[in-house]
Amino acid sequence: MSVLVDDDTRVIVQGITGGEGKFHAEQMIEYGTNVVAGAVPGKGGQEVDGVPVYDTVEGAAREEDADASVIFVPPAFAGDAVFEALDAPIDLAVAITEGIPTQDMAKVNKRLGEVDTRLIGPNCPGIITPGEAKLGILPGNIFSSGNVGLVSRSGTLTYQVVDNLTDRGLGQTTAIGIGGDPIIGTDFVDALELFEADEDTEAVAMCGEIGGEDEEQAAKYIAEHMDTPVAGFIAGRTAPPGKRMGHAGAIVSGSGTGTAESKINALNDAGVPVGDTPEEVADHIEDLL
Amino acid sequence: MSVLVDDDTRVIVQGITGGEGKFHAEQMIEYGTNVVAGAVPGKGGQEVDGVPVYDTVEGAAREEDADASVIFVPPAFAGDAVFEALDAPIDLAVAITEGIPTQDMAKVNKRLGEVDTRLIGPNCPGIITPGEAKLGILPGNIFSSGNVGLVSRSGTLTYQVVDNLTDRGLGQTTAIGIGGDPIIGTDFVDALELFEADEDTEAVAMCGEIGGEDEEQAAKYIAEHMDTPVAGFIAGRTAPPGKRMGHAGAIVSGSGTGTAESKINALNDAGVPVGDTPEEVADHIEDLL
Amino acid sequence: MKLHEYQAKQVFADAGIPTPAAELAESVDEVLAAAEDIGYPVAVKAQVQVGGRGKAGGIKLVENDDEAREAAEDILGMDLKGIHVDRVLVEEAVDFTNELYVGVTMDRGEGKPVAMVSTRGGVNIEEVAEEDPDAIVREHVDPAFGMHPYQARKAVYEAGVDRAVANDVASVLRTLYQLWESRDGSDAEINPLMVTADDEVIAADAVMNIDEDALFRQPELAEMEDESAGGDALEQKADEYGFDYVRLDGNVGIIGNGAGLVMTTLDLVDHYGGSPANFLDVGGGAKAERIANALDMVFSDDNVDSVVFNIFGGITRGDEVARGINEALEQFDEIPKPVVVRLAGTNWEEGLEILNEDLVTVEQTLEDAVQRAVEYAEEVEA
Amino acid sequence: MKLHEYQAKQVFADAGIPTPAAELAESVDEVLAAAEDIGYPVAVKAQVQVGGRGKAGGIKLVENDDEAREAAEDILGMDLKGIHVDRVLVEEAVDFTNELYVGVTMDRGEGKPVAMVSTRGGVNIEEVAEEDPDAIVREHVDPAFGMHPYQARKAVYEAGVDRAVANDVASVLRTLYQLWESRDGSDAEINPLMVTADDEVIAADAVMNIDEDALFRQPELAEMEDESAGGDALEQKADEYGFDYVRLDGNVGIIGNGAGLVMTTLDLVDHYGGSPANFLDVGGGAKAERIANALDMVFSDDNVDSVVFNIFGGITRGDEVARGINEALEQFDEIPKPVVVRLAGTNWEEGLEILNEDLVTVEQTLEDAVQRAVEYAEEVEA
Repeated sequence: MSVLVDDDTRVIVQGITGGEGKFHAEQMIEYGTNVVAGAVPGKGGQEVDGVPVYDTVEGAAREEDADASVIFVPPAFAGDAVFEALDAPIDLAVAITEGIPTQDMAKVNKRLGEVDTRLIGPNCPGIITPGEAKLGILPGNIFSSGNVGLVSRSGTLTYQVVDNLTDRGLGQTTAIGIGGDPIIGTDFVDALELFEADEDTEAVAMCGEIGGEDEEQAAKYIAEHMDTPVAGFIAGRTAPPGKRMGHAGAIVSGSGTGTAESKINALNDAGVPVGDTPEEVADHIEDLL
Repeated sequence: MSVLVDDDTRVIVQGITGGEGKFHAEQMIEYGTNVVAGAVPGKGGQEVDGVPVYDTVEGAAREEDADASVIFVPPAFAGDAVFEALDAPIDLAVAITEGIPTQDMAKVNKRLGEVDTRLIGPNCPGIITPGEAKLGILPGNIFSSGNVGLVSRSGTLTYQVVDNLTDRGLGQTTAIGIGGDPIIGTDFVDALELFEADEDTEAVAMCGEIGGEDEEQAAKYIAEHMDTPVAGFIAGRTAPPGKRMGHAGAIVSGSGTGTAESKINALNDAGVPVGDTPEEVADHIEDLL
Repeated sequence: MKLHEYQAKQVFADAGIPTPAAELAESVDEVLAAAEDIGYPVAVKAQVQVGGRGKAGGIKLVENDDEAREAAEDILGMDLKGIHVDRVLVEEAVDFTNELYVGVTMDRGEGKPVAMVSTRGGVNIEEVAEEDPDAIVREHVDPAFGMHPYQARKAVYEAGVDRAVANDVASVLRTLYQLWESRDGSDAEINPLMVTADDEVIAADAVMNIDEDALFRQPELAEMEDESAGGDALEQKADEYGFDYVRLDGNVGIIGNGAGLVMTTLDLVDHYGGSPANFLDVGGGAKAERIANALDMVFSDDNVDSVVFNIFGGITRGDEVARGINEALEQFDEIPKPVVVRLAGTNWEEGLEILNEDLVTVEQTLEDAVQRAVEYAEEVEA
Repeated sequence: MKLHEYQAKQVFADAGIPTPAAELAESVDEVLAAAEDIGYPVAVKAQVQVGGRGKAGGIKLVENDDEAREAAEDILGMDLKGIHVDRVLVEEAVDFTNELYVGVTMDRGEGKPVAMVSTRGGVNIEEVAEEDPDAIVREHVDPAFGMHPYQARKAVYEAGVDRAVANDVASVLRTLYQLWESRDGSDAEINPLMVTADDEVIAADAVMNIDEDALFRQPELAEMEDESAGGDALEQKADEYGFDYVRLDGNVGIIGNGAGLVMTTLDLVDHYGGSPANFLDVGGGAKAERIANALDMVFSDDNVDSVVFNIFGGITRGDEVARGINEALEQFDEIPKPVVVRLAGTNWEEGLEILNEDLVTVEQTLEDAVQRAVEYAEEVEA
């Protein structure tokens, strides 16, 4: 079992004719993902690695009966691409693009409240169900199938934690990179809900970072609604206030909200052990299983 | 019984310090309507005829526990006033104002899909439950209490039909003027649904006119969902295509949609007798009771 | 309010939509000078707001000065479906390989804007809509978000527009939507949007109708309305008075309060065998002077043989109406056309007391009043 | 990206928000000339982007030429919290009876914009938010519709703004929202918005921060960024290279790929008793040259005693990283600062094969690499 994606998921790649889109479409196909179409305005009728390209997401979804879309579109056009995916409609949109203007995402966020499509990202590595499907840019080879769910605001930190897990034989049901932007489609609570409902997920590793209050809300959700045990990690303990640490969302505000301390305390209060190092997260997960 | 308004309805008047707002607030109070507040930006703290005025609709609704608002605000500001009422929130907003730009109403229409507030109008005479409450500009004295529901796109035509009904002792449960604009909050189908659900309404008089397809949709609804009998009237049989007959919404398009003929046929097909004169509508209602 | 072709094209061009080189001309000499500037061949196009200008001889393609002079002489001053032509647009003739249609309007059934694209441009689009509705692709727009770029592309691709110009057409459509929105359009249309041999797109005609109710916030466009005056003299006068007025073909003049009631009065005139001369709604709460103006207007229509006054007072008061009728009629030695009055609603009794029954015929019911007015008109005609 | 006060005020004034008369000056003479133009009293305000300018002596109110000269001499050239002052704004001193606060920002928790109004302007608003949250009225805005006029009024009335200026304040707030939206603001603030004795409102300070990710569509504002250059030289250099870089106080230089992983590396340095000198994220898919640039940058920071390189390859390839490290280090006769490298993920084995192990220390795990770098730094300091 898994959440959101598996080997039945029929995937569109938006931006499949671009450098990044083409490269990762190939990687996804190689991993076994069922990539059924590309969508690029003006490129309808072409093929990329045997995948038919359509001018519109709606056309791709209709003709190829797709249910998910991965978005590799430059930031200036990515907000529009997400809207196109939401309105196609499809069930799941995964926006990899980094650097989408925040006001574009606020509009997307409004639209998300009106449709049934789930959005993951933007500015995220994507989602993978090991051995079945990956939608995004995660390096498939470090993942292994198992019973640990993983949700993270970060890309490479995710890989680090997965590496630590896989090293000691702790495979994953599904790993979700929710992204490092201030406004994202799927947040920790959404992802934790999915793992809680998944029969095969027996523990969840959650990698947060400074900025916002998502982790605090997740802690509340865990305390109130989760039976599945969770172990956590929070990056950015040493980040000074007012400085954006790479991710647009990773910033401790001048008024002191969004600190690692607040998040770690909230998680601890919810009974979630938080590792000081990625290695320790794997330790905790091992203990919880 | 009645629909939407009765003597418990607690009413705000938006624009109560303006000429029209003040005049009709007095008329409403005189009729027995429970007018509990006015709302006019910058006039908070004043009183009009003993009614306290607030700066915001939200303040008026909160402090006076109001559940409805009647809007007498000039067209340039009326769209904003309707938004303010929808967001207050209150249960029922009645917009009397004529001449609100259509694009403002399209935005209001979008918002109506997101809130629970019902809007009547704009460009309408309002709603009256004889002997209990009137919200709007209808002349109270021609109405009488009874078991006929009335819904109309027009103001004075409504009075004409009510006069014909009242003349022969056919009183009304509630009369709703839905307004003559192209985009309105409550349409025929909405009003018919309310009357169908009202135990005391034993027949409905429906006054339509040329333009749009509301009457055709109403005919469909009547055929499929109504047990309560309906009699109809359609104004504008002699209107030439392409000319706007007073109401912004009363226009037969160049392509011929919105004709009286189409509406009359649709109603007849749904088993609704349509009068050639207002007098004949009263005849039909008498027959149906 | 309708903009003239030349006005709409200016608005479109200012927003970045490609339009042909063109100049407005009001005399034969100006036409020749404009053609000189632009270079032959040019089209000479009557600037009047009627459909089917081309078929009616209001558009001519000319190759040289002689043809231009002849066309200018023919078109300037001609009467096109009842409208006098006093201006022509002299416009670069565009060679095209394809004619598209793009438009934006309000879909009142959905209560939201709709953008339309068709590859069957250059012909009456309402006929296309009737015969082959699928030939027009419709994309509804959420008015809160405005038109997303993907929506313009989607409509264009779905309509089957050639991929070589699809992006440009999508861009024109999006600009057209933004104009329609920002300028409070009721309809905005380009038909045809021409595609040239080297894959340029160009707006060969332009329609932009403005929501009358929004003119208060479109001062620049409201100004154009004055410029574009023309048409029926009585309708212009009604505009000045602020009446909702429509002139019709019949001989029974009709005055009332409220659009629905006036329409009903028209219908009843027809029902009882008469023929309505006009729709005139004095609106709510009319005072005596306004009533007198209305009567004055209807009298000044030569087609009118009798007048029916139908007032159901809500905020309009019967006594004010009666006073206005007296005022208007007392100025005549002889009443020019018989007037039938029916008063109901607020203060109808006071009204009837005031009304000078030597000058008008009073009836109690709508039906009786209309029948009487029809009879009077028949008597005049007989 | 933060605009300077004078830039933000210009943007606000262009949109119709009242601001005091003001001129920018870069020398004592210019200050005197500006004061002459404006008329005493004026304020001389350092144009540097640090909080608490006033307390730090960066703002002075002057009544005459002598005072102006003294203030200009004091402020121009001063070092304000580490930033050199090379420009001052000379501004009309406004007499006020009241100081308000208005602001617009993105509420990331709600994922929508929020407008704020408070009657407690003129002080640190974050302190007000902490001590007395109810003193700030918050009105969320639907980004699809924008801010409705009634929302601005509602916020202003709820905040208890005096009715005499409420309409003007609401209008300023709405303009501020529209600016924030149209100019891709992240934060826009007026603190204080002064109210004068004759009920005028005037923006006495102005904050406008722009979403960096949206600068591509704000060319006019992007231009201002170049103008407003200043601050840390290394952070400017990082900007040129396109690195996400933050300078810190410690002595262990840190380079990695991906924000979360680099933050984690910082945290581990701290965890193992060291002190991070910087945050440097090379981003995804970095090529050799980019890696060399990163190393070059960190070396040029005098505080750095050792460097830890932590790459977990996804789209970044270990062999490219190794090539870049070799490139950067092979130019030195002697490696300036010890470098510890940890490679994992895509092509890590190829990377380690390529890597010149004479020049760097290789560790297999993140934890080991960080510990080793901390040890090196301690040795240098010892």
